[in-house]
Formats: sequence, C-alpha cells, structure tokens
Amino acid sequence: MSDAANIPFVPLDFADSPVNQALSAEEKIDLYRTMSRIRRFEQASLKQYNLDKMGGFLHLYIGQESVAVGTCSLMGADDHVITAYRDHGHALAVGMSMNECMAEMFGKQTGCSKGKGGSMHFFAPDKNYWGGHGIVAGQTPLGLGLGYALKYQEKDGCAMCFMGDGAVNQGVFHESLNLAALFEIPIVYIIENNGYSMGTSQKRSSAYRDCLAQRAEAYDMAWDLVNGEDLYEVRAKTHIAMERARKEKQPTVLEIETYRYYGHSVADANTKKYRSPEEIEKYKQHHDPLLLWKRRLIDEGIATEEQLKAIDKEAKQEADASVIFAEESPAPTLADVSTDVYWEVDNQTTAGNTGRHFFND
Amino acid sequence: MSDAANIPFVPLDFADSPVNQALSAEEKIDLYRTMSRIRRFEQASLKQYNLDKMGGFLHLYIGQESVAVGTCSLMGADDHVITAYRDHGHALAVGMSMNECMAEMFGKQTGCSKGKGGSMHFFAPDKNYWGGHGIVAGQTPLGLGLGYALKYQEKDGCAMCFMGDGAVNQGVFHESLNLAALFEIPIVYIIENNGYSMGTSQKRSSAYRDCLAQRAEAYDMAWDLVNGEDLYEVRAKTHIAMERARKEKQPTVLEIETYRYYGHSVADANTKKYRSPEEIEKYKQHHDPLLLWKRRLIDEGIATEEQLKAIDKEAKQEADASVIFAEESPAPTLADVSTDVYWEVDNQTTAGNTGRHFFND
Amino acid sequence: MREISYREALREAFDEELAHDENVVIMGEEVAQYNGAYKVTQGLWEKWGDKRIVDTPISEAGFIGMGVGASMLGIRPVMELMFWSFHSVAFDQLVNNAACVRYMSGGLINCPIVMRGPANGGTNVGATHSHVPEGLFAAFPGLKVCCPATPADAKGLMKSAIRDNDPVYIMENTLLYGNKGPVPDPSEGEHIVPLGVADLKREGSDISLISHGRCVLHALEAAEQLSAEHGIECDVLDLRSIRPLDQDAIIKSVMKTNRAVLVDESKPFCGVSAQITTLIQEYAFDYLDAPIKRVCTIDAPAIYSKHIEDEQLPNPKRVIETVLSIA
Amino acid sequence: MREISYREALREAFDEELAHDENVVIMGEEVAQYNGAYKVTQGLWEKWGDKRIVDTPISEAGFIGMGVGASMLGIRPVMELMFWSFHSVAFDQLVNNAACVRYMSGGLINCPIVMRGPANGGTNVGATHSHVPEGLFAAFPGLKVCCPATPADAKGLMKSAIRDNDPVYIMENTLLYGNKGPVPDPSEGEHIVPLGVADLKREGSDISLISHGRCVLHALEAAEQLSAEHGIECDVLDLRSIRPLDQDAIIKSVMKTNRAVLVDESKPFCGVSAQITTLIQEYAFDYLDAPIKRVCTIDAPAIYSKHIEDEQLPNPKRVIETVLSIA
Ligand SMILES: Cc1ncc(C[n+]2csc(CCOP(=O)(O)OP(=O)(O)O)c2C)c(N)n1
Ligand SMILES: Cc1ncc(C[n+]2csc(CCOP(=O)(O)OP(=O)(O)O)c2C)c(N)n1
Ligand SMILES: [Mg+2]
Ligand SMILES: [Mg+2]
Repeated sequence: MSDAANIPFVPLDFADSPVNQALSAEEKIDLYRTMSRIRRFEQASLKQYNLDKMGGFLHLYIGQESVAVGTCSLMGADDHVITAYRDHGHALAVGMSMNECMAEMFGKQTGCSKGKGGSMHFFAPDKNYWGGHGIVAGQTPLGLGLGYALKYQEKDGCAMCFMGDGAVNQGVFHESLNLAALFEIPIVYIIENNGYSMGTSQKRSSAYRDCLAQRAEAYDMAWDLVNGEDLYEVRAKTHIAMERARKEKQPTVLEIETYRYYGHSVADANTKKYRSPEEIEKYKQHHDPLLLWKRRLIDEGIATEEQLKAIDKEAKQEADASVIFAEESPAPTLADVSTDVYWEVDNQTTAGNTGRHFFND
Repeated sequence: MSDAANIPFVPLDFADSPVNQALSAEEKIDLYRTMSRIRRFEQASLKQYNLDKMGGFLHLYIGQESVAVGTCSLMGADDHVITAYRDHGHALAVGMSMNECMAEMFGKQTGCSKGKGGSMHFFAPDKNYWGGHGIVAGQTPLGLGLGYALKYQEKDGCAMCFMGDGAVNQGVFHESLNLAALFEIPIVYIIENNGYSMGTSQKRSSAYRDCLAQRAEAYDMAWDLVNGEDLYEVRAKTHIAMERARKEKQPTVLEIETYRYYGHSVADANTKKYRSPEEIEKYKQHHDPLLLWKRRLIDEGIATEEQLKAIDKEAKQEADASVIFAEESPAPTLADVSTDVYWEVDNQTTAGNTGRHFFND
Repeated sequence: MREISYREALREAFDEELAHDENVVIMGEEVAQYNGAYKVTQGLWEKWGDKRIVDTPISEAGFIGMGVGASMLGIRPVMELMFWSFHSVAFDQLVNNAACVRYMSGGLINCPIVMRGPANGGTNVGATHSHVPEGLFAAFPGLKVCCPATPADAKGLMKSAIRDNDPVYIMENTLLYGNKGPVPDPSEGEHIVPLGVADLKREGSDISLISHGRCVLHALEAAEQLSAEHGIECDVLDLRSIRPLDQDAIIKSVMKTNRAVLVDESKPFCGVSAQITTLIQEYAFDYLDAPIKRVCTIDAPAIYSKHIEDEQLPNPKRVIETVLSIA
Repeated sequence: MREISYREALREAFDEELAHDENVVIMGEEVAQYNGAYKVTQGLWEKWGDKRIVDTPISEAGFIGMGVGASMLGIRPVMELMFWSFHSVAFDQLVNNAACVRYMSGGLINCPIVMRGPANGGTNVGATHSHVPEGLFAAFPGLKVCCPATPADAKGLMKSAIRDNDPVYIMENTLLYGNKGPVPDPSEGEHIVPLGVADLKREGSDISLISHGRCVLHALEAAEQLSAEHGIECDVLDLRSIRPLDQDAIIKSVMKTNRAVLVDESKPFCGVSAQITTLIQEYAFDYLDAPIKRVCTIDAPAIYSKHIEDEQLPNPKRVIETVLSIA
C-alpha cells in the first residue's frame, strides 16, 4: 500500500491546467460574456417564437452554454466545428452575430442562411462553422470529412463534431468512429449529454457499461467524461483531445454532462412530465454554468457582481436589437426559392447554363 | 500465489462440455456428413458455375463448414437462423436439400426461391431459415426481429444471425446491438471472421482493441471468441450463448475465427494477391475443419477412415444428382417475373384484386 | 355523423386493430410514454402497456429492420417514423428488406408491416425534414403506399393497411392531424377503406383535378372558387392510394372532362404526378383537349422561411392559375 | 480514332483529373489495392499512392458522408459505390447532406463531389443488387445525374463531373465496362462532354427513341432492325445526362417525328421516362400523333434467373414491338 491512501481527497481543480492558467482576466470575462449572450439571445428568441415570429422548431440551448463556449474558446485558425440542430450556442461561440442568427430564425434574407435554413441550420464557413444539421447524427460523418480535409491539406487543425446523447444510437456515428480510428482523423466527437433525447432518458435509449463515451473503446479510441458545468474542466479536457487530434492525428470521444432547462423544443408539451420539476430546479440552482462561472470570477477577484450584471444587460440589449434587425429585414421572395440549389447555376457558369436544371412545368 | 501456478497448461478440451458429451456416435458422424455434404455441394456448384450454368455471384463457404454445422446442430424447434450471401453452408446445415439449392443457383422453378433469389438468397422458413441476404449487414436487424417475435410470442427459442468480419462496420449492426441489449432480445450474433472482406484484411477495415466481438462491450453485452476449426468449441460456446438468449433473454456476440479457401466470390481474380498461397495452404493443411473432425472421429474410435470416405462419396453423389435435377428442371417463364411481389395479389384476395398493382404500360 | 380529427381517427384505427389482433404492435420514437411527437398515439401506452406500445431509440434502420424481421414471423408491427423524412437513414430496410424479401424467397415470406408518420412540407422545418416520399416508395414494386386526406380515409385506410399482408407505407400529414371530419361511429360497424380505390370528392365536367393527401383540400378549395368565379366545374379525384392505384377512376374522369390538372406536393421531377400523367396520356390520349398540367412543389429543396414556404407548395391560387391556363 | 473500353475511358478520366487537380481523391471499397471490384481503378493506386487512392471499410454512409464533409472544405472526392444499389445504406448522406447543404446554408457551401459506380440490372445478382436509381436521385434538386452509354461519353462526362462544383452522380454499367469505342487521344486535347447535352446517336424522321445508359444500345439495335425490316427510321436520342436535362433536344426530335418511344431501364412507376413523357406531352402536345410509349424494366423486383432476367429488362425485341404498336 502506498502513501497515496493517506492523502485526503481533494477534487481536481481544472483551473490549474495550462490552458486555463493561460487565460487572462479579460478572456475569462469574455467567456462569461459569450455565455450570457447565448442565454439572452435564446431568451429573446423564445419570446419571439411565442409571438409567432418564427416557423418550425426552436431547440433551446439554455443550460448547456458552458459546453459550446468552453470548447469553441479553444479554436485556432484551422479548427472547425459542426453540430446538430441545437446550434445557437455554437454559432455565437464561434463569433456569429446575433443579427444574422435572429434574422435566420425570422426567415429573413439577412439571415445567415438567407432564411432558407432556420433555427436548425445556422452556417458560417468563414468562421469555420459548418452548421446546424437536422437529421440526428447526420453530421457525424461530415465532421469526419472536415478532419479528413484538414489532414489531406496538411493543416494542423482539428474538427469538433457535436451531437446529443440520443444520437449515439444512429449507425452512421459508429461508422464514423471506425473510420476516424482507422484513418487517424483529427477529430473530437463531443456528446453533449443532457440526459434526454426528447422525452427518452439515456437509460431508456442506450445500452452502455459506464457511460456513452466508452463506446469509443470498441474502436480502441481515446475517450473521456467531462463535467460540463465547469468551464475549466470543459476547456482542460477538450484541449487534451484537440491536441491529440492536431498533433497525433488521433480521434477522441468526449462525453460532456450537461442539462437543458427547457423542453426538447419549444413545441415539447411534456417537458415537465418525463423529468420532475425538482430535477430541473436542482440544475438551475446548483449546476447552472453561468451562475457557477460568475461565482468563480467573483471568487477569483476578476469581476464584480455589478460588472457581470452589466454584461448581462448589454447582452440583453444586443438580443433585443437583433429582434428589431430581424423584424425589419426583408423576407425572401418567390424567386429566392430557386437560388442556392446549384453552385454552377448561381454563378452563371457555362455548366450552369447548359441543360434544364429545374422542372417547374 | 496460489497452487494454480504450478499446474501445467493443458488447453481446454471442449469435447468435455455437456453439449458435446451428450452427442451420440451417430450424431458425431452426422456432423461430419453435413460438413462433407456442404463441401461436395459447393465443389459441384463451382464446377457448374465455371460451366456457365449459373448467373451472378458464387460465394463459396468451403473452409468455414464447421461454423454453420456446429452452430446449427444446436437448433431446437424454436431457434431461427438468418445469414448473409455466403449462405449455402447454413442452408444445408438446417436441412435444406441439395436439389432445391442447386436448382436455385441454376435459376430454375424448382429452386428454393423459384430461381428468383439465386446463390445469395436461399430461404426455407419451414426450417427456420430466413435467408440469404445480399446487402452487407442488412440482415442484422432482421435477425433482431426474429428474436423479438420469439420473445413476443413467448417461445423459448432464439435467433442466430450470421455475418462476416467486414459487416461489423455497417452502422445498422451497431443499431441492432444497442436494440438487442436494450430490449433484451434472445439473439446470438455470429461474426464468421475469415480474416478478409473481399480483398481487405481485418486490420485494414476495422479499428478494434483485441477482437471484433469485443465491440459488444460498448453495449454491456456478453461476447466470446471462438476457434472455428474445432467443432466441439463452436458447439460448446455457441450453446452457452443460445442458452443465455433462450433462458435469460440476453444477446451475445460471438466471433468465430475461420477461413475461406476460395476467393471472395468465384469472380474474385485477386484471391492469391491479397493473401499469400502459403497462408491458404497452411489453413488447408493444418486447420481444415473436415480434416480435423475426421481425425477426431478416428481418434475417438467412432469411425474409420473408410467409413468417412464412404460418406464423402455419398455426398459427392448427392451433389452430382442435384446438378442433374437442376439441369433438368424448368426455367421460370416471363409470367413468373410478376408473381411473388405481393402476397395479396398472389393469393387473389379482394385487396389483391383492387386497384392497379403493376405498371407495365 | 360524428366528427373527429384526423389524429383521433388514426388513433381509433390503432386501438381497434390492437384489440382485433394480438400480433399488432405499435412502435417508434416517443410513441409510448411521450404519447407520440404529434400525439397520434396518445393514451395507447396507458391502455395497452409496454408489450403493445413500444418506444425505440433513435435507430430507424435498426428498429424498422427489426419490425420487418418480426413481421416475417407473423407479428404485425405498425411503425411510426416521427417524420417520414427520416426514411433516409432506414432506406435499405424500407426498399430492400421490406419490399424484396417476398420476391427473393420466391413467395415463401410476406411482411405484414405498416410504416407510418407525417410526410409533408409546410411546417417550416427545412429541407431535410420536409420530404414527400410517396412517389419514391411507390416506385418499388413490393410496396404499397397511401396518402389519406380526410379523417375518415385516415382511419379506413389505416385499418386496411394493418390487415394487409404486404408492407404498406402510409403518408400522413402534420397539417391535417387537427382537421375534423365525419367518421362513422364504431357502433355502426367497422369503417374500412380499401387500398386502390380513389374517391371522387367533387363532381364536375369541365376539368379533372387529380390529387392526393393534403393537396386534395387545395384542389377542393380551388374548385369552389373556379365554380363561383369562372363557372368552371371540376371533378376532384382523391387518389387516396398511390399503389395500388385506381387507374380506372383516373381515366374515367379524364374521358369525361378531357382536361386534367394534377395537384401533387411531390417535387416535379419523377413525382407521382409524372406517373399519373404518363398513364393518362397513354390511356386517354384521344380524349385530351389540352396538355395535362401539374401543380407541384417548386423544384428546390424546401425553404425554411415561413414567409414563403406556402408559396413553394401547391396551393389553391396556383391550382386556379394552372386550370385557367388550359380551361 | 483509337478505340478503348468504357472501363479504360473512365480510368483515363480519373488519371487525368488526378493530375489536373491535387484535391481530387478516389475513394471506395477495394478501389486501391484490389484495383476495383470491376477493375475500373486498376493501376491508379500503384501510380498515385495511398493519399490519392483510398480503400474504405464497408461503411457507405460513413465514408460518403466523410466525402461530402471533405468536399465542403475543397477536396474533390470521387467516390465509388461498388454497386450503386448500395445507395440504400447511405441514402441520407446522398439526398440530404450532399443535395441540401448548399440550400440550407443559403449558398455558403458547395459540394464538389462525384459519386459513381455501376447501376444496372442484367447480371443475375438479384433484387437488392440491381437497382437503377437515376430517377430516384434526379428527383432531388441539388443533385446532378448522368448515365454514359459509350466510352467517349463515359470519359467526357466523368471529367465534367469532377470539375463541376455541385454533386454529380454518375451511373455506370457493369455490362458496358468491356465495350470498346472511339475516344479522342489525349494528345488531341482534352475530351470533355458537358452535362445537360443530349446526343443524337442516329437520325431518322419516323419516330423518336429516347434513351440513356445501356438502353441506348438497345435502341440503336432496334433502330437498325426497324429500318432494315420495316422501313421505319428512328431518331435515337441519348440523353446522357438526366439532370440537367437537354429538354430542347427531346422536344426538337419529337416535333420532327411526332412519335416517341422511351427506352428506360427504370421500373415504370415514376421512372425517368415518366418525367420525360410528362415533358413531351406538355411541350409537344400538338405534335404528337400517338401516345408516348415506354419500354421499361418489367415492374417487379429484379429476378435472379439468368434464363429470364434479360426479358425483364428493355431489349431490342421489346423496343421493336413497342415501336410497331404505334408506328
Ligand atoms: C434520424 C432522425 N430521427 C429522429 C429525429 C427527430 N429528433 C430530433 S432531435 C431528437 C432527439 C435527439 O436527442 P439528443 O441526441 O439527446 O439531442 P438533444 O436534443 O438532447 O440535444 C429526435 C428524436 C431526427 N431529427 N432525425
Ligand atoms: C452495403 C454493401 N456494401 C458492399 C457490398 C459488396 N460486398 C459484398 S460482400 C463484401 C465483403 C464482405 O466481407 P465479410 O463481411 O467479411 O464477409 P465474407 O464475404 O468474408 O463472408 C462486400 C464489400 C454489399 N453487398 N453491400
Ligand atoms: Mg439529449
Ligand atoms: Mg470476411
């Protein structure tokens, strides 16, 4: 028996990890700002959704902000991101503007996808953000392709591919894991485990031993389990996985435990049926990533309660302004329905002008 | 350190397992007979294929006989089987006749599938044999369905679903594993690992830790690795898995190591390129399941070399007769193309007679 | 007659068939404890329990294949796709295993499975969630496809489908679930609508509007307006079932009116209406006084924007314009 | 002109495009070390190495999705499906991610990917391996589809496809791989055939035979016999590309001949020829002297038996009978 048994247990403090040690005060405050902006943006969008300003679905990210913000804060010039339909958090985290995002949900021409994609389909390739995808796990091989391209082009970046806990049961995810391991693709798969796929708890949808990320072992792949409420832990562990991808060209599966406060989508009428109100309340009070980070910043003496409140207020103002921007923006016309189908047509190339492409009688 | 360390290593003899102890001499000889019949049948079909008597593909099972024979010999009245396109071995092992199988490959009306399915699509539901499926891993959820139905109908049987080592990388197999574990389906997935998927070795197609069956761990499912050249081992380990399915309603993945002597299909021109002739020779000489079982029967004093030779000869005669049967059987007519599409049409029910079902202008 | 919603009509069909045959089992994502994403299966789990109403993980290929396999052994699964659009991840099971296993086995096997769920645009959920695949599946011999437009047809076709011994794919519509309409009371006997029988939902002698699914309602609305404002009287034929198809009813209507407009939510290229056009021009060639015209979804992926999606789809306005162009 | 096989013509296209653009990468099952299941990629791995010619596991959804993702970042993957029939396990990647991502991103993204492989019946491999999905995919706006019938078209269309900035799905044919035909020598300059241009492969004024893929050869054979034995002269129009489609060439031919028979290996229900029929009856209505007729694959899953499969498919005999029925 070694001496270790006599040392009292103190939980790891991920604040000590190099990638967190390197953060300046300003950067730490920025992390708060981004989380706050996501939350305010979504609160504003919920309100507008209920005012019938949007169509389709609205999947809120509120409660999960630390995941997108923690992971995306680690991105370098050659790191790329792709995610599922619950995509607002990642969009703001990579630097998309509230205006283009809100306008997209309003279905306006000024939206990031010109009103063609909606809430589930935000895109910003210039910010290395490849969407926003609605088919559960459909983005998982696309993420692989981003990593493949980076390696092919000898860039030192990696791909981060986000997905939900329910998505792990789609076959294409497993095909992607095998390919990632076999081809040594620089990718980090991030399961944002909020405990539920719609109304189905993890236990009712997935067979597993200890956790979902462990499925990576089947492919002899590295994996880790992350406490998502702690921004430091998210950053520390994601950084390791990203470095493994960038330097060793080895993939990782990370499972980040998190929680969503609202229903699966705003249309989810059962949100308080399959989870108890107490469960939701517990997360809000004791595990809220904004609250926890705010306390941390205050404890570290980096910011005051007032400063952070001011940030929240600014974020809310920015969100409100984005609503006005969206509201005032023009809607697509019938002609817009038929553009952005073919690159060659849009760019009026010879190929685009040869033969009939559209078959409206 | 316990005493065990001092006991010299002797490999397990699966002959001692209860399910093998229970075999009568006659039954052991029958196992040989079935393996021999498979081999002779396939040798005959290879010859006929080269004489252009068949169309399409011919995937020979030669070298793998102990797998189908060992596993299917354990089937009770409520145990069901489904497999991929390399399906002749299983067909004969469950009791299909050479005639209907040979005629099927000849594309004749007397074939098990009336000449509509061919070599890859043998069926005999009356013998609990559900095919013969050409899309790699496409049969894996069907097998699950067989198990599901058995449990639903409160039958004490199980499903055995066979597949190749290349099939483990199809997503639907993983979906099936998760469902099998989650729904507690009485099924045994059997990976017949012959080392190659077409010209691709296991290493070049699959990422894994120790072996392919181990992927079951991702679903907290039982698995085992089986030396397929030993009929006793195949039976002993498969029996355990079948009992787990029948009694505990728990699935298992078995990986049975085996080898095919011929190419992926007869059309495989590279068969001696991606594997060395020495490798093939090694298996034929030292790991041939017929040879090994023959020796075993002689060693156990159950049969003589001559007796077994006579069995081979009978099998060859049966195969030759099946060729004549197939040759002399009538081919389908153009009218046959349009039957067996809809049950209701074939059975001339009211539903089958209502509305247009076929659209030949 | 009592009026119930399309959703309730479907539910009634399930409930009756669950009682009628113990091999009927309802399966899909969120169909049990959650009561269905669109509440079509509401209350069934409570009534019938875990064995008959089964929640599945998000593994469409896996659970649909499982259903197909179970159907080979006599189970009669009624499988919900939360959206028919998700067929794309289960396509192999849908078009190979379900459609071909009877044929490949020389008729030894049949698959009494029903696949169902909403299949429509118009709800601003974007391109991947707005496919209308009735033509896609009807193209595969071995499959049957129908698209009920009214509560009565929804119930009656669903009951036929569940009792049918072949795979039947029913395309419902989220925008119809709440619609109410007359459906015979169960006390009056079983309400069954056979597959392969079209329904002439309005009579007129000037032009045939041939349609299915929600577009039937557009056709009916257009017909009223055409009658009121232009004195044009339309036959409105609801195909109900795409395969088997009531070709006789189509040809009969066109022979009467000599003109046809097909109203079809499919994309135009190889849509259902392309097949119907082909049949009409072949079987009623000499009766046609004008080219057959189509009103389809405008040929692009489904746009999200609520400001414009309805115009991408067939709608009464577009039907009227098209009718006026040839009438 | 030198004659090379369809297979060699394709290989030449790959080789030239691999040299032309370092982002071109060939991928698929057995395409590298095994030289391709049908030897189309023979020798390329040896010449171009592991980076450019990549063997994949049997994970069509995974590797095709990977190709689509890589194409978004500028790689130009040319992906082989060992059989196009295996589209069924990768359908979501093919019709959602490849076809819709440009649209859903409002034009921010494009996918310069080529999917290719054999797509045909006639080789006695049974229902699941004999799909002819050109109509299926052409139905999805966002995709381009072509079906070369000759070595020259195979090479020329493949080169166009690889340089195209949209997803192009090329349907080859195992029964054509060995066919030889004239293909311009590379020394004479690049041989490129644009998408969207049909080729009038034979001229005649009595009837239009409109076809694509291997059926073009049946149409040509039938045309010779009809000329020799019946004095009927056929236009034989090879569509080559299904989407974009050379509608002008179709309409021009029918306006000249006033009669059309479409020869199409699709199953009839919603097959490519249903769409062509729809276009002709709309755009050449007044020119038609008889109903448009089709010769399609007989409407059942593909039968295995070599004794009969050829009769299930379009063949010159069936083309002649059909022509005679309306000429
Ligand atoms: C293939 C497919 N099946 C079903 C759906 C419907 N659906 C959308 S989200 C969802 C639940 C996903 O849950 P999870 O992966 O845990 O992600 P979360 O919503 O919790 O972020 C379902 C069933 C879909 N979009 N795609
Ligand atoms: C979905 C799909 N992809 C590809 C193929 C072509 N194919 C048929 S068998 C085979 C190799 C399968 O190897 P394995 O699973 O090891 O089985 P084995 O042939 O060794 O028995 C391939 C690639 C197919 N039939 N289906
Ligand atoms: Mg979740
Ligand atoms: Mg193998």
